[in-house]
Amino acid sequence: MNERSFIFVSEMRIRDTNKELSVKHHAMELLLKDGFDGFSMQKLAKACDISVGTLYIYYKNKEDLIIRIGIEEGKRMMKATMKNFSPDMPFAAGLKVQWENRSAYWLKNKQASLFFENIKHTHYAEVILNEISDGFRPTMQQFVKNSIAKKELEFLSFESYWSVAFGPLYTLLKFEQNGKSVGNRPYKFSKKVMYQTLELVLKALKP
Amino acid sequence: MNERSFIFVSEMRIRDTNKELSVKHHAMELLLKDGFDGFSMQKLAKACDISVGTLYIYYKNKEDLIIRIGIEEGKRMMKATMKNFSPDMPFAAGLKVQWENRSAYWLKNKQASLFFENIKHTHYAEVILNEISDGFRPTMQQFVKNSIAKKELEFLSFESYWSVAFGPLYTLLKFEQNGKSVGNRPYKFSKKVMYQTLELVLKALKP
Amino acid sequence: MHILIFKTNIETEDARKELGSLLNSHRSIIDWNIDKEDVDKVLRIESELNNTREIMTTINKAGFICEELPD
Amino acid sequence: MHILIFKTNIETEDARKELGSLLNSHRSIIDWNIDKEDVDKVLRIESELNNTREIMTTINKAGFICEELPD
Repeated sequence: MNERSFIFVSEMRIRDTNKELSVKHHAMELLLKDGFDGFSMQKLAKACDISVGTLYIYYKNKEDLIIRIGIEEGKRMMKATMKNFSPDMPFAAGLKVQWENRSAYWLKNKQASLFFENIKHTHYAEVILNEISDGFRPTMQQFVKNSIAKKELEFLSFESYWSVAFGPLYTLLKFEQNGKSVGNRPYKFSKKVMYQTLELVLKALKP
Repeated sequence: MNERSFIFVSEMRIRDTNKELSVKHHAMELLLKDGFDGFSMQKLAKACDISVGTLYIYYKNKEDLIIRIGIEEGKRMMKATMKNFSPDMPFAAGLKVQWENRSAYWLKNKQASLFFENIKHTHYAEVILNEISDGFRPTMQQFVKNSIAKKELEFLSFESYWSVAFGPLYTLLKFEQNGKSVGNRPYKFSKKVMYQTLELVLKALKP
Repeated sequence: MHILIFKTNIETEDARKELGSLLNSHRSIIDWNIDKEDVDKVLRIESELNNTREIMTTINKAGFICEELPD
Repeated sequence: MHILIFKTNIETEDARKELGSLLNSHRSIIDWNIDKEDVDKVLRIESELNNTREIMTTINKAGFICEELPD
């Protein structure tokens, strides 16, 4: 018989964190390898060495699986990004914490970071974003608002602000991800270069 | 008989520019859809509605095809990037020309731009880069050198410089590519925002 | 609550609708969905009862293939 | 120069080597390569002569499948 009570499932989830982590890890790996269209529950079950039936106990379908894994990991990322951060901080100090948190998360969670890079282009992004950015988006918006009011940040269009505030950081992190920067130059992320780059960004955004 | 002289092939190439463009277009489309591993000469021939035999007359194999298409398109991109540019220009004027040329190429050649984004992560990148960056890389390096000597540009590590000089531009172009910026905000590229952002970047890089 | 997982041959929208009228009126079924993208057209049922066999018979009688998918 | 395109069954490194010793010593062949990734293991030959049939026969005699790939 393939039925089981939810209580049993819950217990299994607690006891079987390894299996859950394995599903998450392999799902992200397959999604990165085969793309969102090439991914299937069958392939995932095979990669995890579990039956398709077991996979369907946890997730309704591919859509449900991608979204729930995205939400779970997204919440972890948001939490990591908010560590030691407050929207009332001076702009320079706040942006520094943001750069430190975002780079630390990226470097420790390369697979998940790539997953979020790729999901941006899909219809899953909106559902996941709506679930995870409660609190995050308003906090970041408040930070920008406060900084402009305190005359610590130029008044700019949002995309102009964001591309200067975070574009250089993610450029460096993508260099690290490829192990190469522009023109195939070997590259290794360093905090020294990150802080040097942050100085320039702070100069750019100061009124 | 499936043989044909090279003279005939050359004539065909000249007469058959449409077929060649179709091969290039479909190759990029398939590479973006299926990735470099999923791409095959068989799939490409099918997409172009020509026989595999015909494809092999022009290209030795998948590797040869990807590299030659990359080199051809890369040269076009480099040429577009160098339009009206000289390494002796004042830094602000030179970077402005670079931003204008790069954004114009990207907006007019979205498929090729995406192709170059994706090829970065593959072993094809090095071969292609070596073929196309003759002249381009030394010119850009000379521009940076001159600007530092004239005290128009801060002396920085290369990655720090590049991530600030071009990271924000490519961030905006990727927003445009997705039609969305951060947090799913609808986005349309505008020159006004580009120039506003360039102003910030120039401020950041000024000694 | 019990989760029951089946392999089916429900492919078309019509077949899905017919199945829907069966399942929606079933007393023990809380929720159900079919993964149409899956090769096995997996049917996932949330039921108040542990009634795998009964549901299978109901669906088979309506003319559809419906088998247990092993763990 | 002529470009000749064939479908073959050259899969292993050993088969490739054996074919190599045939083709490298052939008077008319300037260059050749096999696309091992391709399902048809396409053999592409640059030859000074228009000798499709002769080359095909030579390769067939060595025990390999080698057919013309149509335009």
